[in-house]
Amino acid sequence: MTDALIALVALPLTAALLALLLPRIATALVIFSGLAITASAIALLYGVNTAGALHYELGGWTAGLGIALRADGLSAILLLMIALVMFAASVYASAYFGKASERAQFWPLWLLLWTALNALLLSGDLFNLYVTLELLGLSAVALAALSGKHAAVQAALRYLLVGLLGSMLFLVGVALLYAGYATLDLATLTQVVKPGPIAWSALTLMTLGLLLKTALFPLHFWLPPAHGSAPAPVSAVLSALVVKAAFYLVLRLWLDVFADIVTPTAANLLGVLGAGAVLWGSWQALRAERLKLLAAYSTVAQLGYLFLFFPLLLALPPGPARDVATGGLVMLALTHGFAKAGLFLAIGIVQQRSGHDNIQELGGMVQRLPLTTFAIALAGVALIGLPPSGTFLGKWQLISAAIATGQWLWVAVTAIGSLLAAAYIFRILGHAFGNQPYPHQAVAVAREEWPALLLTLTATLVLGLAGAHVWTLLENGS
Amino acid sequence: MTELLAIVTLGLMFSLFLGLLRILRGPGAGNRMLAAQLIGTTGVAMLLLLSLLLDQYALIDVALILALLAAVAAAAFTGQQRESGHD
Amino acid sequence: MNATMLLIFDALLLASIIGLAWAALASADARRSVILFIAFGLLLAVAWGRLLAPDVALAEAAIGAGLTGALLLAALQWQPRKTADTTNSEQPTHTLLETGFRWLVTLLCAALAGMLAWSLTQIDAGTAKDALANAVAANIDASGVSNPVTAVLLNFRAYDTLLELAVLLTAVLGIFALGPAQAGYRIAGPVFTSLTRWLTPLLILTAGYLLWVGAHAPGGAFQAGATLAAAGVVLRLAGRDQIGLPRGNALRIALGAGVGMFLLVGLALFALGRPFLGYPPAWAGALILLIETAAMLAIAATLVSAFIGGQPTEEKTRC
Amino acid sequence: MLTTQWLYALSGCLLLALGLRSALLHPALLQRILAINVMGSGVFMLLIAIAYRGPGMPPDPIPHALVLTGIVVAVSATALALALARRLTREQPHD
Amino acid sequence: MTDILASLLIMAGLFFFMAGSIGLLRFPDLYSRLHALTKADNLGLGLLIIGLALHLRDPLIALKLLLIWLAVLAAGATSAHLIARHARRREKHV
Repeated sequence: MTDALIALVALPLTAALLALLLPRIATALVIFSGLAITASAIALLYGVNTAGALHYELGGWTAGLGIALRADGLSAILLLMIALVMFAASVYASAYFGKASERAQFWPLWLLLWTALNALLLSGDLFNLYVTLELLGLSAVALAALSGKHAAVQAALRYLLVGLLGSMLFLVGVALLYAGYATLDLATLTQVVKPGPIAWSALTLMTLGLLLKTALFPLHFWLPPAHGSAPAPVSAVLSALVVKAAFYLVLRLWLDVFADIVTPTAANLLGVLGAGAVLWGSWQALRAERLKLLAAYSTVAQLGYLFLFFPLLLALPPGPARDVATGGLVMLALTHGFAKAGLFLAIGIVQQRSGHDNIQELGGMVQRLPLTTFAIALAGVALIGLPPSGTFLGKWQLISAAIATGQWLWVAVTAIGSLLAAAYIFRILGHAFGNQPYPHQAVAVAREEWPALLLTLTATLVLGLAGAHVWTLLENGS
Repeated sequence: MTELLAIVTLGLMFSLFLGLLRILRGPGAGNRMLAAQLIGTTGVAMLLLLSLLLDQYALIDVALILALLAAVAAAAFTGQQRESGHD
Repeated sequence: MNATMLLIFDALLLASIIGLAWAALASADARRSVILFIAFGLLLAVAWGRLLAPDVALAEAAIGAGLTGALLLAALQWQPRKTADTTNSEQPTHTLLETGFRWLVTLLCAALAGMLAWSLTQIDAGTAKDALANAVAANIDASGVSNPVTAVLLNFRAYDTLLELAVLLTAVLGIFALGPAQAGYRIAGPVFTSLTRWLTPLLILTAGYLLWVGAHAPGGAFQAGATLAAAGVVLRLAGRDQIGLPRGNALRIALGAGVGMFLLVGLALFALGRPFLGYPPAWAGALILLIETAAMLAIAATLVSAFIGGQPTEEKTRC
Repeated sequence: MLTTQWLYALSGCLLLALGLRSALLHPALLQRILAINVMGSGVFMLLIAIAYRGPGMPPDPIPHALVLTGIVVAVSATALALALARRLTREQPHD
Repeated sequence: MTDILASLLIMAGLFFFMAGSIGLLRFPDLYSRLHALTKADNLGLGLLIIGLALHLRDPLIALKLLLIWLAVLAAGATSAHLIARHARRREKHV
């Protein structure tokens, strides 16, 4: 059962090395290892569902002296999302990068990013988390700069510096915790940590670092240019997965490790920033001229919703009510992951076919690229939160929890954010469904269109209809 | 003897302080590079003394590395790249 | 008496380190900043030695004083002479708002440092701060090496090191993806050339020594790899294009060697029914040396490639 | 903590603050990269101060190992940042 | 006896270090400062190293110390040469 834990890290890392050494068969390697990773993620989810949280002590050393890998319902669900989104994006990328030389550079970095994502989700050790954060940051930056265009390199450099700043702050927190408690193991720390200056300062520093990485308003300034100028499959996973990995860590720290330390005031602060992100991100998305920038700002907004949950979860007593709300949060994160990845992939198709992604000039797109337009529409359904998308379920829980705890402000924010989302989505669709002749030769490539479509379908239909399983998995896997 | 070593270490630290003034004052990169060179040599001497003072002979290896790499900075500073063909 | 003098020494050393950092970061002139930063790195190596951390001091000496310095000085070659970046203000004049913002940031940084320092005062003397150090000491006999830092890096926390080698690999692949290597250096004069003639073999020898000695004394793959890389940097600075770095496929193998060997050993043990990366105690010493050798080669190849700033072109005019 | 530990730990905090401030405020790219390295050195100094146990006592090896890992990660990141910066200066924005 | 000699050598080493640093600070131009640095600095380290080797009386460490001295000597001479040449080239350009 614990073999899946090893496989999730060892498979992509081995594949990265092989892709580096054997560039000719790299594409086949990626597809093959992608299937194996997905199978491992499913196995892990199954294991967690039947046996509860799993852990594996690397090298056979007890956690503390050594490093432990851990997985529970939350991480297993997210790992499966990572596997599915990465796999779909891999299929897409095999067609997106036309030249063999481009693919030779792309695949090893791509697999290293995959390694980093899996390793981060599985890590049960504070310093190991720092290393995975750096691996994630560096591979994401290298991929974001891959096009070599001036804007992309500039955005990637800023992304790198911000990321390094974030990891440094995280590392200070780790050092402080080691000074105070002489352990790096998360499970041990959860038991021994006591309210006091050490825990507060460490949590503040680490959270600050992670908020930079997850681009919470007003620390989001680096995200739109970086996500907006990367190659499409890279943008997709940056927006859908990479920022969410940092968010996952915030969630872990606040709800698990430091659960006894966090105060409602601090959680309210996160909520306020989340509200700012929802409003500002949605507004900027509405004003964006380019599709990719629109999608990037929408990511800023969608991350904001996730932070609205913090004051609600803290106000609910631990128990079923809180678990139900947590499920809503996970649902929101999952749907956004699938929908945003699909949206970026679809936008990539538009950009490649028409040479630009100006929203004003999309007229008639639906005639030439019906499937792609349909994928964008489906992603829109999920981003707005219309039923039957998973977002609908997530926002439903958000609003219920807000009403139950009497925090009406968040209800208003959610409502305004959803209206703005509807406005920016219909702005795209309004142009795309226009009946002027589409000026570009557009040949649809199945390897590009289907991943986008399947991802958005997952977000709107699968998650919405099979949503109850998410709650069960979270409960069984705790 | 350890007393003497401690005094000399401290003396070296003062001498290094003077070098710091030059590295701050310059003028120009050449002078600063020179002062950096002095700081490196003084660092080597201090590490040797510390290795005895703290009973940590591995610090001699650190001094060795610093000594071996002492010329790298000056070479990288003065070295000039050929006109690049492909840029 | 000695303790007091050491305390004064500490104070002066730290004042120099902080002063250098301050001056390096306050300057607008890139050359000045870089040279001050190199001196800063030299003093850090002394400080690590002073705090009885010779392993770290070795790495700082090799990487900080040697490689990072060379990297930064090479960067000056393409840097605009004076500072010029997104903002091209020679003497920055700030509006009231900007001044306010600068003060706010400064205050926040100070508050952060103050908070950190204050929390340090709250550390319980009673907590078992030696718990992990004792655990290392208790298990060191089973680790295959007697240098505790090497035991932590390559056995107890080997997984960290595996991922760290992956970080190095990622960085160099990212650099390769950005385009061709920097232009080589002009052939150096006779003085420096004659220096390299004996410095290079000596550096290679020292690297081997550090690798070997790492099992029981300060040293190990990183220090050795950085020293080996310094040999490559010296040759490059002397104007050689052939600096022992393999090309094409062989280079890719060298870059991946560290991660590869680590994975190979880890997975082989796993297949044999041991934990992932769990060496049998009888074999631990040998396996660690094997991994370290591969890691040293990978680190050296990576750092030299990073210094060159791109993939060496396959077939160039002079070979 | 010992006086020596205090001295170095506080200096580590100071270096961290200095680096953070310049990383946020310095107009030039190269100095911002240096600033992040200074920050890193501050954290490393804090960790090594924590590991120190006084003269003649063996220090805690774990922070030393962490710092070694941190140094290698820092040099990787610095190299990548410099390569990106070089690429930026090589081609000005007209593509 | 050897310890007294060692102490004297080490103190002499410190003296030359001091002299070198003061020279670096007080001498008027780059070239004279170069001399102050290379002569006094390397001489200082040399005396110090002989003193330490005498004190330790361990041939292996003595060998290592000698190697360090040679390396610093060579590096000092080379760097001085490089920096001087660099400065001269600069002056010609102006």
